[in-house]
Amino acid sequence: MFDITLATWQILVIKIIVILTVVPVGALVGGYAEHKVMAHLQHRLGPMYPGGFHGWATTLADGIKFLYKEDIIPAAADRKVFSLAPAAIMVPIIMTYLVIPIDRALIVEDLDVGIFYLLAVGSLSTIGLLMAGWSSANKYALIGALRSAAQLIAYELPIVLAAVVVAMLAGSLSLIDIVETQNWPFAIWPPGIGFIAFLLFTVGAVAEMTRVPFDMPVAESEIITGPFTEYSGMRYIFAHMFAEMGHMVAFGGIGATLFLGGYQPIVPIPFLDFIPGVIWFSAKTMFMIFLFLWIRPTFPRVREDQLQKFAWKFLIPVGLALVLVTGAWVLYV
Amino acid sequence: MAVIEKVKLPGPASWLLNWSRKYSLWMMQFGLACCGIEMGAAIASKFDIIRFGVIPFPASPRQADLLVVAGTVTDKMAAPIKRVYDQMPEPKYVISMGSCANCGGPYWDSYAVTKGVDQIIPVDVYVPGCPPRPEALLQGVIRLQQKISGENPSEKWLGHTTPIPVIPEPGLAGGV
Amino acid sequence: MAKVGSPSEERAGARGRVPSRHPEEGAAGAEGRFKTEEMILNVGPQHPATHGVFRLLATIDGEVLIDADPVIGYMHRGYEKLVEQRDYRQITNLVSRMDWLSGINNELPLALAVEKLMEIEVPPRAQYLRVILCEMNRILNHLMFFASFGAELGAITPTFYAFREREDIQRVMEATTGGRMHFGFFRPGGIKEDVPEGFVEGALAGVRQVIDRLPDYENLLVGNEIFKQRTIDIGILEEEAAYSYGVSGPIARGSGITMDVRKDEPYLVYDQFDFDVQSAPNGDCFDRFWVLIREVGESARIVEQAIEGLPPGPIMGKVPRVIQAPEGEVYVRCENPLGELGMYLVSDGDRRPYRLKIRTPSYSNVSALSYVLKNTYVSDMIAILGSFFFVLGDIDR
Amino acid sequence: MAVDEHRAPRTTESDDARRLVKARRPGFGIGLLKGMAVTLKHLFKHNTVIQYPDEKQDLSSRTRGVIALKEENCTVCMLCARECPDWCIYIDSHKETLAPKREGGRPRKRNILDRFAIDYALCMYCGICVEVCPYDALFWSREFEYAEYDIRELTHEKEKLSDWMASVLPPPALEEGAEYPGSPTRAPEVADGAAAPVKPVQAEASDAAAGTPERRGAQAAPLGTGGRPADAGAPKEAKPDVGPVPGRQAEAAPAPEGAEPAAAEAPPVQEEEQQAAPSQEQAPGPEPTAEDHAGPGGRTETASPEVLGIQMGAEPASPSPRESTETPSPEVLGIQMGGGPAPSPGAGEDAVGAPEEAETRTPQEGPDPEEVARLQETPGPNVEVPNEEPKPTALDPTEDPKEVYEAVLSDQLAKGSSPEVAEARAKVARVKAERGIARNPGVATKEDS
Repeated sequence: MFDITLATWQILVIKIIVILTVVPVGALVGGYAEHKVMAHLQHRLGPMYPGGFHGWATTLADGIKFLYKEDIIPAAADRKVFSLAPAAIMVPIIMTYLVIPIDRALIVEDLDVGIFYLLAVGSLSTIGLLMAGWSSANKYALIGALRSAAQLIAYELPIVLAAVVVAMLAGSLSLIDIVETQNWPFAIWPPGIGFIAFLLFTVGAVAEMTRVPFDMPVAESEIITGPFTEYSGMRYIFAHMFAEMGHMVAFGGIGATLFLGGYQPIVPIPFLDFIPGVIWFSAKTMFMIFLFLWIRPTFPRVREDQLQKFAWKFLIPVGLALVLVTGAWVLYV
Repeated sequence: MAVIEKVKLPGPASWLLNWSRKYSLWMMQFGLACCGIEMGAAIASKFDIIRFGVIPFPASPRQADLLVVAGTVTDKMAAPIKRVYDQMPEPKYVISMGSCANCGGPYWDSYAVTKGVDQIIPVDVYVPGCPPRPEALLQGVIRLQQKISGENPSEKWLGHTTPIPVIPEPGLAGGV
Repeated sequence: MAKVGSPSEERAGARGRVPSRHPEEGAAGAEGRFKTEEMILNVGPQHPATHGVFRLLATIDGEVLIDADPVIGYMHRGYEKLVEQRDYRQITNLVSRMDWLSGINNELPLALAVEKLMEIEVPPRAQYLRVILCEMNRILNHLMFFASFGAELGAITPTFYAFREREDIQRVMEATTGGRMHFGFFRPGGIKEDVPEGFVEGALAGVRQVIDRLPDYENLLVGNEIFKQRTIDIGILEEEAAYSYGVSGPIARGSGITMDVRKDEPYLVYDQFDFDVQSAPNGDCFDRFWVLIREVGESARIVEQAIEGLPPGPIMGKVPRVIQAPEGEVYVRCENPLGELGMYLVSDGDRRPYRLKIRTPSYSNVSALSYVLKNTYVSDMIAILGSFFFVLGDIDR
Repeated sequence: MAVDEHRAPRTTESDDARRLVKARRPGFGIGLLKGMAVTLKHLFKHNTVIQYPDEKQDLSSRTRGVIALKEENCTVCMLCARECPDWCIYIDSHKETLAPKREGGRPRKRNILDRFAIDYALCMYCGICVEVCPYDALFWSREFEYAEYDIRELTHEKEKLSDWMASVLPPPALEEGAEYPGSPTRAPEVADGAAAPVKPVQAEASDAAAGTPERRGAQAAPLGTGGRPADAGAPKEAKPDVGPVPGRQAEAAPAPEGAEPAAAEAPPVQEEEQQAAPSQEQAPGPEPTAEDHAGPGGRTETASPEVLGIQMGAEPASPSPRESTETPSPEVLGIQMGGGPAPSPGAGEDAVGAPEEAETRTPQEGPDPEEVARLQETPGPNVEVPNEEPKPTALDPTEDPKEVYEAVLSDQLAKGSSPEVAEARAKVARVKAERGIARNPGVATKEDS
């Protein structure tokens, strides 16, 4: 493609820089989208004045402001753990971006075990949440941390099962391969299986992001943003806002990649090929994000024990059955 | 953050910091009484305070920039208010909404009511009304934004702000 | 925790409570379980779920709330003392601020009490207008309940929709009385001034809009499976417990008590209207919510009937220039949106009351909280607090 | 009014019970989808947000936004300040003695308003001051935008309050079936028929007043132009416009001819209008007791000279003031609508300007001090009031504070109070002793004996 040869470390630096810009920008755009979409779903307008045109700069203002706000570490807190927790939350989320293929050639690292990597890294941020909640020396934070630990473990499984279904259908663990195998997006074909897997994934993703209706760990009206209760300033924005938004964009991308055909056209018509893959990918990611944003203002939140029951008694059996059915489909159809 | 208080900021940097604070006022809702309901109305779909970048989400004072004390401050409640204010990180602002929070209002002769929230915490903008209409709160927010845009960030950080004459913004100024 | 006439613990457990794990109560159950430690969680006074400054001292064991002790008084303003220094017109404006969601309903018992003492006959037009305004205020209050209940359960959108409808009705109220929340419109003998042109259309339109949008609300919350899970069989207040705690209003009706001062002891012209007392038998959060939402429809029916029959005529009875209630005492009760609001007025013939004892609905309702909250989940605490719709100003006065 | 179109659904009791049982049944996700449909529907709906600084609501004229002062109408009667539950109105005035108008007349006294301030930080926006003002000097304006950085700036002086007069709207027409205050007949046609009972009064008044044209001219200017003294020269220009104003203007027409420019430049203060008195004696005032609540009916007569002044001098080219929205002069409206619902019709409740008093007194004189005192036992901020400070019940200290402290302390400790409580009680007792308050009657008598 390009006739420039770079040393490995140079490529690595470039990749790091790209990722470190993409994630915050994605988070800012995601935050803005959340403001606006939620506002319109609620018959409001959302930010209008920051930045002039429809308040485009509102999350940017948030970012700058939080960067230089006073950073409070409570006296009773475990200082080291408290300070490290945001990093422990944020880094795994940034890491998920590494393997998402934005276009055929636009991928930071095409791992052979892409899906496996995603699932492994995705569950790491639980540790960060636990660290944050425990070290805050705040009862609400503690309750939140314990809730989130229990919840994230429970909802990791439906995502894993949905991903297993996809991997079985594609016959590969590489995300590029998964995208390339999807003549029709997996959410549509094979009929039934793909769609149920997609639903499993969506529910799991919402729970993983601790968003309504599965936002018991950070329930604002109940335990006051849970593990993040004591966080302020920069740490807060990394631990909560950037993490949540980054998470959402990442899950949007993963959902688009696994189930909606990634950078491929939505229907396999050659005529549509002139549209670049980046646009397809962004459109599909946006659709996923919209889905997440649409769910958020509509539902009340599920209680902690109901949430666990729902995961263990419903989603996981369905996922297991789905794996069986998929196996049958792959073998016999 | 020691840099900001020691260095004299160049104009554009001051502007940027002021701008970011102005349009990212996370609002701690301290709905105490009737004014709390009008504050809710200001947040809700007819008036939508989020249009100004005032975000009413944080439930914890640690993430808030703006404390809206809306309603009657009783002597029993004064200590929690002070505490919530102390828990907020600098730079922080306070809007006192309604007659009760301003100076006791209808309960000026009550034995249980604090005559004005400014006795316990510094107040930046006083919104009159009993309760003020939602638009009046919005106007208070606009005035606060005007005030912020005229501030010197390092002074604000140190906590001794000298009042700066406010240049009314043509687009936003709700004419008085 | 004192249990006044409460049913047995087994029955409570059978009706959706968490089985007791408290070592004192269930010593048998303590063996063979994890050894857990209790934690005291201080909910409030500034907490997003307590709509106001309400404090709950909760003893929790993991996710289970073993004990809950409501602490009130953060909004105490000394109403009963203040009114002794003010004349009746000033009190009208003050009690409007007592329960800030139902201003005009608070003014009514005062006006009725003074009228009863002074033996003033209120002209029919004023009575009809009072009914209309009271019922519109009731709708406003119930919409606020809808808003806050949704928000506490995590569904933030109902808040925004409900406030939009509130705005429409508030507009009519403002054009009529001048205030959006505090009206100061009732006077002993009638109302302050007649309604402006366009009141009838505005009131009808506002009320009908709410009726039209009710299906939306039901789709958003009532029909929602998650909402049902969060509310059905949660926080049960049995009928006998409701009686013994003196609970009134929609919360009592949600426990199957068909009690409504408007029906039982009609004041104003409520006996001329056709409306039902909504009640539901189960006494859980869902039923309380159900009753409140149904009551919006009933209030709308009353408003429509009252507008239909609105007679022409004066709006003030024959009152002297200075309102001076003659010596005597009188108790008047009215159906506030949240329950029975009673005012016991003692007059010594002055322009000011000698004593005004106010029996507010929220105060009695909230006393049942610690009973209902016992042995529930922490998350259910939020649902229960939300369904026990109380207004702090009404509790503390 | 077609009420039936849309009636709220009526349900029977069994119906309700069935619906409740149905609603409580567990669902299978349909409810979730319905909810999502509701929010999605709103995504595509037209937004109804009022984008506040850019667009503003059209508020009704009764909206309690801010209290505006029509300075010329204020006679410093202090009713508002005394009736205010918050005591947030501050009035200062001084008395001026003017030379008698005629040779041998008694010298006139009048109150000059020095300061009229409302502390909007304290005001509870109840509107009692507007309601009680007998001379229509206070009005509700719709303005609400006056948030300040400093609480002291929320106390607005009379200049600012007068500025707000510009945004005062005329009172709304009333709903069908309403009785216009002060009208002898009922029902809607009142609005049109109201002119009849008023007419003779005005004729009388104009005749009586015609003798003193200069004063009338002077009064016309400040009142009629909505309280702008700068326009005091208006009568001259206004003269040609008087003609087209229909109806009762005809009788009033000759009067302004005599208005001299010199008189028109007179200071915008209320003058005694002694000539008006005879006209009021002939006015067929309504029964005071029966129509007490309808005070403005009384005001129709008392205010008539002013009204004429307005119509002659200052309502240029507004043939029907009821339709003109920008003229904030409610007197005119009041007359046209039959004594009309001026913004403070409730003035009748305390009705200082009620017919009875009006017969014996001239309108601008201000209420009788005795009358006011009788009506208003509540002391106002600007009046000599009994001190609010808690006063000791016994003036001489009867007990030695230290002794009391020790006695109470040991007493309390002996009773079994905790040391803290005992100390607190002892301190209270000491303070009381210092102020000379007997601890309790029993103790005092015991020590005395």
